[in-house]
Amino acid sequence: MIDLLYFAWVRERIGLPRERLETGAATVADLIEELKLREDRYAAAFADLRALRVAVDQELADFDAPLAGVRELAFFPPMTGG
Amino acid sequence: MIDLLYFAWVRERIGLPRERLETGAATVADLIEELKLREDRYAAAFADLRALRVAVDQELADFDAPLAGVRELAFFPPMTGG
Amino acid sequence: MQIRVQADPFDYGAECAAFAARAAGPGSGAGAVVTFLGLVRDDGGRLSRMEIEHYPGMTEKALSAIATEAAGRWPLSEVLILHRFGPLAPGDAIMMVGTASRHRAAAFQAADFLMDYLKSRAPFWKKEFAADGAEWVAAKDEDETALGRW
Amino acid sequence: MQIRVQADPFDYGAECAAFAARAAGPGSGAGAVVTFLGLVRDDGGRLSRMEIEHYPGMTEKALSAIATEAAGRWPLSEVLILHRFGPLAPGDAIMMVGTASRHRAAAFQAADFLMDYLKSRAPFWKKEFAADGAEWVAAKDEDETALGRW
Repeated sequence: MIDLLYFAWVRERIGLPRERLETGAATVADLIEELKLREDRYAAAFADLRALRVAVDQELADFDAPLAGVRELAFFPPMTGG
Repeated sequence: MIDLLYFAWVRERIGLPRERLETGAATVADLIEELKLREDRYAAAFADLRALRVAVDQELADFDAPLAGVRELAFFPPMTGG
Repeated sequence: MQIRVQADPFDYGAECAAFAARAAGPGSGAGAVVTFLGLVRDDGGRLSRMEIEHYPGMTEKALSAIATEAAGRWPLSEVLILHRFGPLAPGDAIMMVGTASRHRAAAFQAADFLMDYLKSRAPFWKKEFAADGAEWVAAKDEDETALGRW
Repeated sequence: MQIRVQADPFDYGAECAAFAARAAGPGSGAGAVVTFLGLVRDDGGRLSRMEIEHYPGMTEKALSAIATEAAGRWPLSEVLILHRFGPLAPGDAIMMVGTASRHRAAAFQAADFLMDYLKSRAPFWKKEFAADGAEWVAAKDEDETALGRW
């Protein structure tokens, strides 16, 4: 089981802030492909990966990061703090 | 008549913070030569002009600045504010 | 080092005083303190309010990592990062950073560095609400480019 | 724009609060406030006290000219320069500057500029008193060189 968290417009497009998922995906990118096939709202949220960032267990990561042992995955747009 | 002001170690070497002077010197440099001939303490204060700065009527100036119409002349070392 | 993430407003003057007191205590050797305060711009009256979302847990980690990186690059006697989330109005204080060092170049550079990293590496997202609608603030390419300075 | 030259101590926190209030009022468009605070370093306990001499009349003019120059180079909604003179002890606040602008790059650069110019172009002289004697602080070549940055 993996916790998926969504922030900002990713959260709004998917329609919820978090969910738990059972997945056999090997990498973040594989999981995204799996989600996109599930429902249109995921396809809309993940349409352009260049507009997205991913954090693996609360650390920024690349889309090819492996999922083995990962507990928490977060998707969000580029950050705009400060 | 011109007011001469001295600050920091220039004031200490000359032994007073200000004085009034009647001078026929045409430039700051000429006045300095006049003062150096007057007494040793002026010669000591003005020994190395590279270590000195001059303000003419409260504006930083060069040693060749003319004295015509000048009311206040100040001599001091490079500034160390901040 | 102090990292704070909060919904509540903060008192900028009191934070500055407390930061300087911590930063410049006896034996600190501190000669220079820099603070930066970020405010919600009113954008010529266009903006009615702002909402800041963040990623609890990761935010604190990211800010600590940024502050630790700064303290490794410059000899800082103290560092502060304070960032708000939730609803904000034009003119409200969003965040502040503080740096203290022996010399001013280090304090200035470290504060500038903290801001550059905070902008692109801490999980905050701003949503602006105006009369003509609401919009997530887009990250600027220049913010990412700015990281290359360090 | 506020220029103050005084012998009395100042309350850094209160000055920061007042500066931000002036700088970020309605319609100012200010999004970024930077303050710099300069303190007397204790120099590992060597320094017992400091005395700052200045040139009344010229000091205020020079500081106003520096602040005006900064306001001409960057779009600043507010500028503060506050500098003390007279006797000071280790840890005491010597001076502060404040800058406010729409964006942070302008506020940071203007504060840095003010400090560079204030250091070499405002008529202040520091004398340090230590157990082994008193000495006028020498200007550093790098302070003069720093002006070339702008």
